[in-house]
Amino acid sequence: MLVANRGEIAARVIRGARELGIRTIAVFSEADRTSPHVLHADEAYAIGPAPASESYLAVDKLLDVARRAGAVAVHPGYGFLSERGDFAEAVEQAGMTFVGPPAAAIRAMGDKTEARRRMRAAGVPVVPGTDSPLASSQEAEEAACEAGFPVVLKASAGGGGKGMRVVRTANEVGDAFAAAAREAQAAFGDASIYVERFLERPRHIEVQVFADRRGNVVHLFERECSIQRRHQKLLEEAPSPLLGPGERERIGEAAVRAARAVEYVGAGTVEFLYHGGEFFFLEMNTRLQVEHPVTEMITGADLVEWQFRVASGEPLPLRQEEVPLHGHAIECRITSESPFEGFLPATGVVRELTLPGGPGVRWDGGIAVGAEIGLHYDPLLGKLVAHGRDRAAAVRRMIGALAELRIGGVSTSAPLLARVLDEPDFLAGRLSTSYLDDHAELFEDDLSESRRDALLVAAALLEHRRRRERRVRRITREARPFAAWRRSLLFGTAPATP
Amino acid sequence: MLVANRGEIAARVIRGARELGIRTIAVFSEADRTSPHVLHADEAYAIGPAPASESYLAVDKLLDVARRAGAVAVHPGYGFLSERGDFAEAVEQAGMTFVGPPAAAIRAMGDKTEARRRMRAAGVPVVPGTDSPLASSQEAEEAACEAGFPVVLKASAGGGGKGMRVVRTANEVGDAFAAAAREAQAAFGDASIYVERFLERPRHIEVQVFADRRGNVVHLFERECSIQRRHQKLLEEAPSPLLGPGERERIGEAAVRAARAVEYVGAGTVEFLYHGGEFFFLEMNTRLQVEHPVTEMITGADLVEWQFRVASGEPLPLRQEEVPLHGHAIECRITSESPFEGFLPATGVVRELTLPGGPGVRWDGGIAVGAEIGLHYDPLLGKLVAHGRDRAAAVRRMIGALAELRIGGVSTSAPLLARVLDEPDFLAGRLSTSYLDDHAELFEDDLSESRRDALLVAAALLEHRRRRERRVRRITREARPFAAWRRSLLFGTAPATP
Amino acid sequence: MTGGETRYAVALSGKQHEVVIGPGDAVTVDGRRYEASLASAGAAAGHSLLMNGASHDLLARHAGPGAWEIEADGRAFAVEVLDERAAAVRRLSGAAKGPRSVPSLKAPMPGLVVRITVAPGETVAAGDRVAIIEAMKMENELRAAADACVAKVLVSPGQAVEKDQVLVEFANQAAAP
Amino acid sequence: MTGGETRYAVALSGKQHEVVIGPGDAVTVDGRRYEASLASAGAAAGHSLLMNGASHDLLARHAGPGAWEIEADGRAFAVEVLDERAAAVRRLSGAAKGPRSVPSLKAPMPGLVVRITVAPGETVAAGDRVAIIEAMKMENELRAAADACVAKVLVSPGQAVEKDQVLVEFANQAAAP
Repeated sequence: MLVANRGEIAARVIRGARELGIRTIAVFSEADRTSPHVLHADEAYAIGPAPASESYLAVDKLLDVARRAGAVAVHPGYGFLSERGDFAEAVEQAGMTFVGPPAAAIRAMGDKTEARRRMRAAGVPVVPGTDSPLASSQEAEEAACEAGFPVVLKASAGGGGKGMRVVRTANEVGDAFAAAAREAQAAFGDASIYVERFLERPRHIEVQVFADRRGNVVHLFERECSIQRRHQKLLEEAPSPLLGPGERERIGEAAVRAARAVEYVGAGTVEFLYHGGEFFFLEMNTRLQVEHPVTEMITGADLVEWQFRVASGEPLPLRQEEVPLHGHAIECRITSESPFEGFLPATGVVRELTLPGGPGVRWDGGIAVGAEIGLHYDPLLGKLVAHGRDRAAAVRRMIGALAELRIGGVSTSAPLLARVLDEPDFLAGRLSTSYLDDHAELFEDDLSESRRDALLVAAALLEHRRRRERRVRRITREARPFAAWRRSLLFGTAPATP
Repeated sequence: MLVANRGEIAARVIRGARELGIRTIAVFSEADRTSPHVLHADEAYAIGPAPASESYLAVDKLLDVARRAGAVAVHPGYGFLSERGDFAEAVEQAGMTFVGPPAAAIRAMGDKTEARRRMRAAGVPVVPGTDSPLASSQEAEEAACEAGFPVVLKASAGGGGKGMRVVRTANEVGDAFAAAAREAQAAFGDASIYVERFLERPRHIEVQVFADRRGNVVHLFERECSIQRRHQKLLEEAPSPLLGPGERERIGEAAVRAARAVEYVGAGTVEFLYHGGEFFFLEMNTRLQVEHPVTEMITGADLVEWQFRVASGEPLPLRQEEVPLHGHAIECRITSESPFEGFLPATGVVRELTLPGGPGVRWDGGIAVGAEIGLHYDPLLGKLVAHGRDRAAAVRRMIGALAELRIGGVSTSAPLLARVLDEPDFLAGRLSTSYLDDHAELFEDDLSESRRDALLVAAALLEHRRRRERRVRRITREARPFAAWRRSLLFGTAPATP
Repeated sequence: MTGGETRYAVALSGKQHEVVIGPGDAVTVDGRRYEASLASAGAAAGHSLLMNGASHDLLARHAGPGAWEIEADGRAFAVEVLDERAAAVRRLSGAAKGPRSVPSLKAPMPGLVVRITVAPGETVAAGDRVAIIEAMKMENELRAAADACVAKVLVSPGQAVEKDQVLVEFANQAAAP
Repeated sequence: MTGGETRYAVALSGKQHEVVIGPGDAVTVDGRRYEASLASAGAAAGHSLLMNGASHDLLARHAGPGAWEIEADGRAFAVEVLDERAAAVRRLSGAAKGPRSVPSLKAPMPGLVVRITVAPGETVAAGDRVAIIEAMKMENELRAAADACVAKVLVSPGQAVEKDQVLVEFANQAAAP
């Protein structure tokens, strides 16, 4: 089985396959020669230089490696080629199994405007907006006025926040349309943009669905992913802290309906915006999601294992009423960003990596000591997941795990997440996708006196020792006559008397 | 709360306390100044030099730190002072809570011959042997003949295999008695020895029990710990792979009876030998056990949390019928030993530490990069635990996790354990405490051709590069005239022409 | 020597504190007295600091003469340590607040210039957008840190830039006529 | 140079193999040809070796001239690499099998001598107990590796010994009269 991906998700898929006795084949760009997924796979092959367009997105190279290595299946992970219908098709045409949904389902959901049409037809609630890509900024402005401001411009081929812009007045539409189209072109190779009403302070709630090739579809409950920055999720949890059992059932059923509407097979996520007691279909991600571990922790299901079983034609292992729900799980995305400097991408070499342990703590990582964090790929370094009896227990466990996590050499999102986990609105479950904008105090400096004194003392002691050591070295050197002599000879002055 | 311990168990207890919002106080010997338990605790205090007798066993120092730091409770971990009734008493007399059973229960079970008497009285099956310590090797020989050979000599104050000797003929008794007494004296400060019939190839099955201060006692199922070397457990699992539901219930009930017989409170483990369909009480460990994580993984219970709740007077969180049993869990003890060189203790500095991750994998460690592994303490570096849907799934997951685990700088038990997990008798559940003796093939060299070629190629490439680099350095040096000149002046020969 | 006291002026976030090291393990910060023990822990920069028992897990990196970068809870802080003499000199020369901010906009990370939204001679207010840089597939807006007048634009759209490369030079409002 | 071939004699577990490096990424082991790529991975000794795609995660340590200690699956192997000339010299001098075993019993780890169960002049058979060393609170029995005659006992009970310290010297049976 070839894993057409890198980083933590490639490592995750390799683990899942290995446990089923499947031979694993990794691919790597020049930047990833010694990444964990290369070390852990049975085999690994180079596929080109660091830029994804010349390696992880190079379909021909991937298929060539798959054929040469004798792969019978290809797992796309998430991102990269995972939601490209053409890739799924090419894999199947090469006589291999694509571990994912059929190309038709990918395409139906990949075209966001087409997806909206089909969802509306299937009786899944949808946010007001356009059903077809916009031809010009002119047309965008008209559509925006019709849907009612504020609106959000989105990439038809998109997902993950790229090519998205919120617009509040008509005269901002032009600039935003151009920027979104540029980003969409760069990220997905498709500049199509559509418009939707923008819901103020909605919650992002998504449902994990799974379908086999025999027409069975189940959901594995929802995930709350409201803690976002610019539509990039930072922290996810399952179940959602404020959904009642009735709502949980309704949103789960809607998600199953959505999957059925496109004859879905495999793992998928139906994303909803939840606003004022209503939920609206946002999009469906036709792949394994970054945040799938929280669902694994509350259900005990191994979603990668399920993917392989479904891909090999097996039925789903559980019926809907058999899916258990135990406790609460939280995931923190540890990204190479400087949250206190406007989330600037951070680069560097990982000098230290100390992972937390103990009960209910899971790390899914894509880095090791010595890894060079560059700008070629997503900033996700790894995911820290904590499970507890209830939400409060999971939060406390995560706070402890974040305190134990030590990544030296590159700034990460961890310190901000630790603050979120201790913030009253978060603890009360008062979440929305505007959470971070609404809590500017999280970004303030607030050293306690004891912590500040610790920094001062550490620096003073380090400087004090450094000076003392330098003095010792100087004295030692002076005691060795040749050292001074040699130096002076070289530089043409008279030898110092020893 | 003061943790009167070190290593992975101190880290484990600190995590548990932290999650309950309890302030944690660590103690450390000079050898442990930068150990994980020191880094993770809220406070940490030095208690003396490396030898345990002058630090972790120094009751006065521990109580002094506890008082100075304002501790209200003391958790003893396992080993060290955890099964010393005097220590439990001293803690309580100092006005603090001892997180463990009452001194009377510790004493009743700590004296192994006394324990045998009480268990027999409570209707718990016991192995034939003496009920009182042996005064001399003479007496030992007589008692041995009475119980019937083979017999095992054991330390009355013992546990964990120290001070134990199996004897098969009468004329070996003398030597074995002397050695066992010496070890018992060194390990427990008490040279008392008793004798028991030695069961051939028994299984070691133990039951986790828990009791609160209100008289409630439950068991959390059994653990199979048959993979041992010289009575030191290497690998534990829960539940036992070959116990039927009826047997599970019977052995659980016997364990609860044992706990009730000594008015037990807190976490305890009742150890049994299982032989030919019968089980015999072996001993009760009146503390949290090294292998408690496998129980946590199949029941979802946090045993350290339970300890704190019980110590603070709360009732047990679950009734017997509410204790769940999910899947199967395995623990590998990663020790600093060279399994292929007769389990010689290994020392060194931890240069690399790469931990496995992903679903169902847990690491409870007591080391970090830079840690110096000496001979002062137990060789346990950490515990790798894997959980799966069933035993086969847990085994496969553990094999993968062991392959990912990389500890550089010190030999460990990991490679032997990886072989055990792949051995047909182990996989079939054909276990006994003689398992390792019966499987000498596990210790043989058996490099596959591809692995052997990899070693040869790696060495050849490394040497090749080293030589090339040296050559480059030499050439570079020769191109810098001063370098040669300086050398020659120093050593009094004529300068080489650049 | 180790029994004596050494006095340092230590600056953190623009504020100066007096730290006295010694005698022995004693350390005083602005008069607050601690028993302190610092030990290297881990592979590279890790350190464990105990202050009156309180355990601090830190990463520390030497960043130049007297300059230390110390990371606590994943956040990096720049700390400057001066001995008494240097601190006195610094006070006299009035430079205690560190180097003056350079009137320019630098690229905060390597990336691709998407757009420069200002032109020489223009006046910008603090918070105004000045440039857009693409990195990691995301567009990042760079904004003016203070009111200023644009003096020079040094890069153009489509150009790849290194971290800290100057994109736009400003003339400070104060310096402008 | 990098395009050429270099031939090495590589010894592992007492057996010698011919390894030819080059041209390019080609490596041949006793005639079996591989494409090989070796890269340093991790903090210290970690290396990733790909051989015809197969991924090997190794730790490697230089242990002296031509000597490498390589760890795979947690097991350490001593590998010796000789160039063609050195291998030829070694063959001629008949020392291909490495250094001859020294007829002595060394402490395998630091510890305390509990007992020496042999005396000078005694004959021991392979597997006979020779000494007991206590380390990590456990008594470890040290046994004779071959039939031999005890020449000298160098330590006594209660004595602390270092790793590799010679405890007992033997005269080989072969050498004995």
